[in-house]
Amino acid sequence: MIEVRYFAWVRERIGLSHERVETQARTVADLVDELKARDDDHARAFADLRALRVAIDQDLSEFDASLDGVREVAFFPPMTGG
Amino acid sequence: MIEVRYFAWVRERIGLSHERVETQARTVADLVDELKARDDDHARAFADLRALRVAIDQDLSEFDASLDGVREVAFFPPMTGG
Amino acid sequence: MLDIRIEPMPFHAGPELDRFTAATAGAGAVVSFTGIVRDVAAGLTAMEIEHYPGMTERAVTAMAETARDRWGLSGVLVIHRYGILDAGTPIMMVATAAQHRAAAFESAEFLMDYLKSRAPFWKKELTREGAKWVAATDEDEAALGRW
Amino acid sequence: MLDIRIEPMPFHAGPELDRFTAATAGAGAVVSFTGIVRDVAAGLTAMEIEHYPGMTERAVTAMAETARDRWGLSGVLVIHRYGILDAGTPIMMVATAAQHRAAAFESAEFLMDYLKSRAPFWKKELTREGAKWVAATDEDEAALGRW
Repeated sequence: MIEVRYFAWVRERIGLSHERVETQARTVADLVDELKARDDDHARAFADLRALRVAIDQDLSEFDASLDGVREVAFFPPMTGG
Repeated sequence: MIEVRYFAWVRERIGLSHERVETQARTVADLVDELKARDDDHARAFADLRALRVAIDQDLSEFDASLDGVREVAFFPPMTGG
Repeated sequence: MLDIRIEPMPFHAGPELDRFTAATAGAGAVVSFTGIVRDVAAGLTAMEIEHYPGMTERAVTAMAETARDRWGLSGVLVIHRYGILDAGTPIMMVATAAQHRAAAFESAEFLMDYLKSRAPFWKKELTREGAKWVAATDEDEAALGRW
Repeated sequence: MLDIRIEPMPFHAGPELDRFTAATAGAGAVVSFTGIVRDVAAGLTAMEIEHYPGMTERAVTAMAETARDRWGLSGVLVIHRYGILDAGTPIMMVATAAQHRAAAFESAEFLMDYLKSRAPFWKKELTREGAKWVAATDEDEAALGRW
């Protein structure tokens, strides 16, 4: 089970701020493929991965990173703080 | 008549903060030569011009600058504000 | 001394600067940056800032520790608000204290550059016409190259 | 908005920052620098700052105008004290207000670099062993090359 979290327009497009996902995905990219298959909202949110960033267990990471032992994955657009 | 002003260790070495000088000097360097001839304190203060800065009528200037029409000349070490 | 606060409430930059300066006694140079909600878009009424609770604190604390160690700072202050912020109110503040001015300036700019692009905050402009997420800029990403 | 003050009295950086920020409403970025008398020399008890009345105001105002025009600032604040300053008290403060952070940071650093080497102030350290004029550094002179 992985806790998947969404922020900013990713959250709005999917219509969820988080969901618990039962998955055997080995990498973030594999997880994205599973999520895209869920429904049109997920498919649209993940249509262009270059527009997205990912954090694994609250550290910035990459789409080819392993999900081994991971508890939380978050997807969001590039940050715009400050 | 030119008002000559001294600051920081130049003032301390000469023992005056300002003096009015009757001079026909055409440049700052000429004026410095006249001042050095006044006494040992002046001579010591002006011994190394590289250690000094000059302002003419309250603008930073150079030792070869003309004194034509000048009312006030100031000598001081490099500034250390801020 | 690290003071990291991620919070919704408005803050007052002046008293924060004084408190920070007192807490870093011995430093010769204190630099502060305050970011304020501007009336950028025509009819901007407010800014909404979303953040990633937990990760934000981790990421900002890591940035502050990196700055402290790299520039030998005696203190770092970061306040960053989230939620709905009215135009004209402060969004965030960074302050750094060091022996000399170059370290204080550089570390404050480093923190700002990293906060802009690596801390999990997202800004949305609320105007009379509707809401719009602020896009990240190439300039902000490029600014990281300096460090 | 230019606020240039060359004065002997202590000032309070926090209220000055708040006043400056209020007076430059509309700016998105405010940077401040505060310089504080450090206990640099062993047994430093105070710092004495001599200045050139008249020329100081002229020179600092010219620097502030240059910074305002070059970076399109909505405001510049410079406070610089003279006379005998106790250790731990502020020596001087610069603040700049701009639309964006790069302009606010750069202009504040420009002003600091120029104040250090081109404004007619001279610092003397007063210690238990006696008084000593602070020497200008090559670094401070070199810093001007950036601008």
